[in-house]
Amino acid sequence: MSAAPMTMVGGLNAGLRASLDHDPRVLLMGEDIATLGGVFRVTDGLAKDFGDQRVFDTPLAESGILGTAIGLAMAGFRPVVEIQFDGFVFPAFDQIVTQLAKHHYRSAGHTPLPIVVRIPYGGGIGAVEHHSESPEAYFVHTPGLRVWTPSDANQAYLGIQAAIACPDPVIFLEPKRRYWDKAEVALGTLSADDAERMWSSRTLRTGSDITVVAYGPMVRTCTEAANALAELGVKATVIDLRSLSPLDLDPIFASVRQTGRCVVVHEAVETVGLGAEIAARVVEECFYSLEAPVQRIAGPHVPYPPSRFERHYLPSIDRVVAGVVQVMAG
Amino acid sequence: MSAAPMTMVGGLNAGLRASLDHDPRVLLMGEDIATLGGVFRVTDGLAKDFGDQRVFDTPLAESGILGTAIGLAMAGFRPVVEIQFDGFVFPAFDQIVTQLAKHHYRSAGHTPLPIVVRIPYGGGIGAVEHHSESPEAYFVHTPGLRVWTPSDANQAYLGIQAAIACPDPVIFLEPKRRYWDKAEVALGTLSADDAERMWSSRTLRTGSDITVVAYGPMVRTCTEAANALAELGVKATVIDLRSLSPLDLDPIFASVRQTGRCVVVHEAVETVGLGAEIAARVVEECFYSLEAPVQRIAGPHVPYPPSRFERHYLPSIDRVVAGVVQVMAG
Amino acid sequence: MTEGEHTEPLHLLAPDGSLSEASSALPLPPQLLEPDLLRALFRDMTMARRVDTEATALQRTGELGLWSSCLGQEAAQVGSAHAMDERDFAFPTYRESAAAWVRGVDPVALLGLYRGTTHGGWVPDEHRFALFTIVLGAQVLHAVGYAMGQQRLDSGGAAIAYFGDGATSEGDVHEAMVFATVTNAPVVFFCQNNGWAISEPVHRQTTVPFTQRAAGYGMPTMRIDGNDVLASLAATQWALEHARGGSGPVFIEAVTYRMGAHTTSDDPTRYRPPGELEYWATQDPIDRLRLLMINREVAAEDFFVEVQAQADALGERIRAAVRGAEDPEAGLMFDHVYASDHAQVERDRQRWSAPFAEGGVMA
Amino acid sequence: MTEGEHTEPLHLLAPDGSLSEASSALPLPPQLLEPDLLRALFRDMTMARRVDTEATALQRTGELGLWSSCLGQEAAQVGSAHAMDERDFAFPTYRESAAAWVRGVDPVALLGLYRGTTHGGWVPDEHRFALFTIVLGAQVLHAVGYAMGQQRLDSGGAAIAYFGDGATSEGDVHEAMVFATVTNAPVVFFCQNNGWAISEPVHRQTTVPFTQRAAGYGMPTMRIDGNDVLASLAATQWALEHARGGSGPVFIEAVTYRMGAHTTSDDPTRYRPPGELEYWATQDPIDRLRLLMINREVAAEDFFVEVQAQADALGERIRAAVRGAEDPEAGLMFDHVYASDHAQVERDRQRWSAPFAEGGVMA
Ligand SMILES: Cc1ncc(C[n+]2csc(CCOP(=O)(O)OP(=O)(O)O)c2C)c(N)n1
Ligand SMILES: Cc1ncc(C[n+]2csc(CCOP(=O)(O)OP(=O)(O)O)c2C)c(N)n1
Ligand SMILES: [Mg+2]
Ligand SMILES: [Mg+2]
Repeated sequence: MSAAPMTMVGGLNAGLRASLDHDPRVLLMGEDIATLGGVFRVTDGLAKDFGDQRVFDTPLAESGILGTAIGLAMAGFRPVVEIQFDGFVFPAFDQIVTQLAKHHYRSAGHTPLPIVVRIPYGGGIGAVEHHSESPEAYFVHTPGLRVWTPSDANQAYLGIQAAIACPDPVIFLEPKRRYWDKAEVALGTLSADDAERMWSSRTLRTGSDITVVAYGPMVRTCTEAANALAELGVKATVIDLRSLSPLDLDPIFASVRQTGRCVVVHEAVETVGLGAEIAARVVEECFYSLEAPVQRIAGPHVPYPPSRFERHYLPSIDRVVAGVVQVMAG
Repeated sequence: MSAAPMTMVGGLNAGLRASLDHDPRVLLMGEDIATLGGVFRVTDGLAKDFGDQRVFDTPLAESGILGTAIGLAMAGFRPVVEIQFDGFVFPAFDQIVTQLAKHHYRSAGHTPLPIVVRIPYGGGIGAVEHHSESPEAYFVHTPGLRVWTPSDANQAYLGIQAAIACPDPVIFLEPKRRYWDKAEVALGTLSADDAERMWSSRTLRTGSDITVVAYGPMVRTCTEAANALAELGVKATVIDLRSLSPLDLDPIFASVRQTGRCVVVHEAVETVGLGAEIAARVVEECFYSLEAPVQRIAGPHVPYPPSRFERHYLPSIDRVVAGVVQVMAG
Repeated sequence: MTEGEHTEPLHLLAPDGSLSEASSALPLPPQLLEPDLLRALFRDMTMARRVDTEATALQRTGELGLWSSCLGQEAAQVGSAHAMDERDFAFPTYRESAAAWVRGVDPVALLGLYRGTTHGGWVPDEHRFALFTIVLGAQVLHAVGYAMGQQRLDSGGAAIAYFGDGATSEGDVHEAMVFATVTNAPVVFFCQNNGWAISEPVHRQTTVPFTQRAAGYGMPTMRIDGNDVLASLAATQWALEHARGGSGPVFIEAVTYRMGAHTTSDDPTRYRPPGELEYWATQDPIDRLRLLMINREVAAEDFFVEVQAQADALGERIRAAVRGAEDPEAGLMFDHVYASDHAQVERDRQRWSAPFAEGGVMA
Repeated sequence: MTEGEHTEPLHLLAPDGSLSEASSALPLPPQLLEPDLLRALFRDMTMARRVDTEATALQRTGELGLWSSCLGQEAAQVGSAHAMDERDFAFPTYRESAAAWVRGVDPVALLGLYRGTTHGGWVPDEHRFALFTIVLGAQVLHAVGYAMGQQRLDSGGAAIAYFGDGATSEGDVHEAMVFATVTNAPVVFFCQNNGWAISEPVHRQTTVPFTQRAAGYGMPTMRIDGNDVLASLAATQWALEHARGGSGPVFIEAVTYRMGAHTTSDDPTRYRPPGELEYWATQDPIDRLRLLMINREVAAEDFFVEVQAQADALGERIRAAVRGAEDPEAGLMFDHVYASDHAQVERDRQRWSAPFAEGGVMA
């Protein structure tokens, strides 16, 4: 087990490489992933090293990508599919929701579909329309799918391997604005137990005043907000969900029972977003411990706006700090 | 203004006819809606009376239906599209989410898309797979769409006209298990004010013990549950949301401030369902009035099961009663 | 066999039971006239029709929620399914009950889907026959993906995708042809053009034969008489060999007719033009094979009596099994949502137990 | 003009500035050689190229987030857009900046999209030019729907849908061709085959010319040299007339080349084979028109100097306007989500005011 500083792109590349090495059934497919190595270079060099039968470019047809991946899985492969950007997953939505999510159930367990759908998601990089969406709620609402998202390079390295090892379909959301952030990555083989552990939430820091729940791109924002809050004398627990389906909420309930306060932070639209589910569950489980209503800090009811607006649209450190301060006053 | 007893199918047919009569820009399009009158006969006779340029059958391609409807709206028409069943809206999901929902925003208000997407939805009729889905959360989570659902024939008659009159795209969800229920329908012209009022929630009965929130097919279930509860001495307020986007929650907050208790009932999967949003909002607004956590009575985290399971899957009168009794004890 | 369109569908066996002249577009391999094969084809079509009749009757008495009949399409399905070998895999729609019969799927298992006890009913790998797919066109992509997998496994196997005339309009069918031609995948597109998509006639989906559209992707196509079991078998055999041999995909349009309603919920009298049903009744796939067999003295009365008895026995077995079937236990609803444990499912399984195990009054 | 495929794209104007023999497949209407028209085409191509150069430079200095260059595709776009009359309406992708120029869209407004101040930038109805569409293929269906609307309005107008070679694989493009042929809608499918879809060469989308695929739907097709502005104009004029006259859709494949990167974020050195760019540099659309104009003495040096000055002035204006552009006010983000009031939007507008109006540190 060696450690190396890597970007999240590097961590994902190393994780994909490890999975390709370890399991000959693993295939990578998508638009521009082979020769180009992906528009974010996550698959850089993999076509060269594993050949064009295992890492290949597809026609520009997202439903086709998902549909043929399902057929490949039926033939015994483990396809890892790249959707180039969050906004382009919708042409594949039917295959994901009516086919991928349901097939294990329909076949009474006889035909699992171990497919990973990698999607760079979220805003903050100054991109044009359809390149900054946070579609996680659509997938978490859909039984039969698992949903996972890393918050740093090491999580990405481990998580992608856990997702590929999983017998269920996994929507793997990559927070593109963290692609170039560096972290120490603990290289080495992922044991089955390690993989299993990736499906739980992770407490990043413990503080007695409030529980801050985040995932993906917002984990760093919330950690930095927690630093700022500490200077204001507010001690925050910060929890990284990692797995969005299933949700591992027990650690959150345990924390809220102590802090009595909770905020949930995400980029996606607040209305029927993941924050709603978490708020509802926290209230169901911790009602008598709560000292203030659970607050959501999330996107407004607006399509993702042109990029010059995104610093207003996205939950910033300031907005998390202000939201927490408000809950502390409640 | 005359009143007539009608089924919901009849109410919808009459409402569509009124809109076709009233506005020459209104078009009806979809699979099997013309010659056949729709698989549920909602459009029966309309092609004959309004001609095949205004009421027409399309090729079997849902993305094509939505995409061409958008083009027709750009040319000044007001297309009312039928998706044959809830489970077949997903091939059109991209056109709905990335095009229909966003175009008014993108065009800075210059090109509204007054399109109504009619979808028979929900379970309870013993149908095969993909014919019993409740996809409302996907649409309510999507800014730019309005979402509306009737609970009886009269609501359907009025609501479809309000939806067609609305300058925004409306996802119009028709609770197919209530299609054959009869009610008095108040025939006559819908004024602009009447239409506006259809976007608010509706309190069906007032009781001081608990606030029951429902919509679409669950309204009747909850009304009957309220009758049963009355016999048990529990007085329930029952509110029919009607509009799912925007949500008109003020009457719910006002009620909960009095009752101190709330349950939300829907067929759709509980995880990140509409109930989560309503629970979260009720807690945000009524925290200090709540005597028990808000409870959701909804679908389990399971794909809609084969029909022989549906009486276990769907919220029944018994389950609503039991859920309320449990909250009353909380 | 040549690429391109043919206005008259190719056939080998005419409605009067006569064989047509051999042609280069669709040759008649002599093995197709082996008595054993002809008898098997006749038996399978007859049994499939009996399943169909029985299922329709069971739906009428409320034992099934729905049935989608393949009446009239037996030749297209039985012929094509007979062309498969043990390496091939079929991807059906919801109407391939005759193909399912050939693939050894127990009709009782299949009817579970229509009774509402299961969304599946058989183990796809055991029969090399995927589950029925209701969402139009979705399975065509699965077939292409499966075929791409066979290239990688070097198995020599091919996939066959069934779909209707209506489904051809769906984007998925297009994307499937794009993927198949670009990857040269071993897949046979088998389109049963039965004239109708519920109430919509074929000209709502295309103004030209579907084979013309498919040829536009650069693959060989064949337009055959779908009520001719020999044409269906010969064309599919040729296509599967073409695909298995590494020469890429083939598109077959089997021109046939849906003699029944779209499903038991449908009322075709609302849209079917007069005379159409009567015309197609003269094209019956089973009748013409019977005539051929009698002409060629491949079978005599005792054979037909025996097959009839087998069909009756099958009908009896289906009726008894379906009528006697108990509803599945409520708890099974929570099984197999995931291949591994999922906290939300397990939580709901607990919450649903006890008080609601019996289900409730639904209102 | 005839239906079907042509391996060599049809052309009227060769790279050396000579005119080709008239042909029945693509005749050269004499009006196309009117000096005013040639000058207008030259001016528009030159101006469009200048917009392109300027935008690329502005992206390099951080004024734009992104730019998708149409360098090399000016003839395809300017020729086709010139064929439109006041009843027609165009539906572009994200690369039709030269067509936008012809339609009178101010380049400064267009660059707002790439700067990140708007998702639109112009009023579609004013220019009869829809907003740019990034989701591949989506706008092709809008064009068909718009054309179906013209049938109902009896306006005599047609729609023209622009899309790339890569986009043809998307299901939406197929569904658009199905709807168009079945409804006989007045729409022209204008596919700019520029050789690449980001890093994927055309053979990842098809094994045959796109015109063959389109002909499969039963519509007339033309495969033209997309770097020949006269071919583009002549073909599109013919196609629009065909469509407006009630004869249904037409498909044009303009074979051209993307001389620049896919966008400013792309690095084509990773995938472009050696020699390709050099070959296409010899096919430049502006150069060949200049040669024709000189040969035919339609313009002399002073004309070219004048156009150059106009282009420079345009460049200057764009640079100044884009550099000086202020960021839009935060509150505008909440406008126009709906055409009528929506409680959730209004609630958020309130919640976002005051403390966060200035935006925050994003981490
Ligand atoms: C995506 C989708 N849209 C609509 C339907 C509803 N539907 C079921 S069958 C059918 C007609 C299909 O016609 P065709 O493909 O010709 O097959 P056939 O039923 O004639 O065998 C329709 C519209 C569906 N199942 N899936
Ligand atoms: C549905 C969808 N999938 C993927 C993308 C990402 N993407 C943007 S442009 C592009 C290549 C398009 O190629 P082509 O259609 O040939 O047009 P060109 O860029 O060459 O003009 C891709 C894959 C997208 N915009 N939309
Ligand atoms: Mg059919
Ligand atoms: Mg291209």
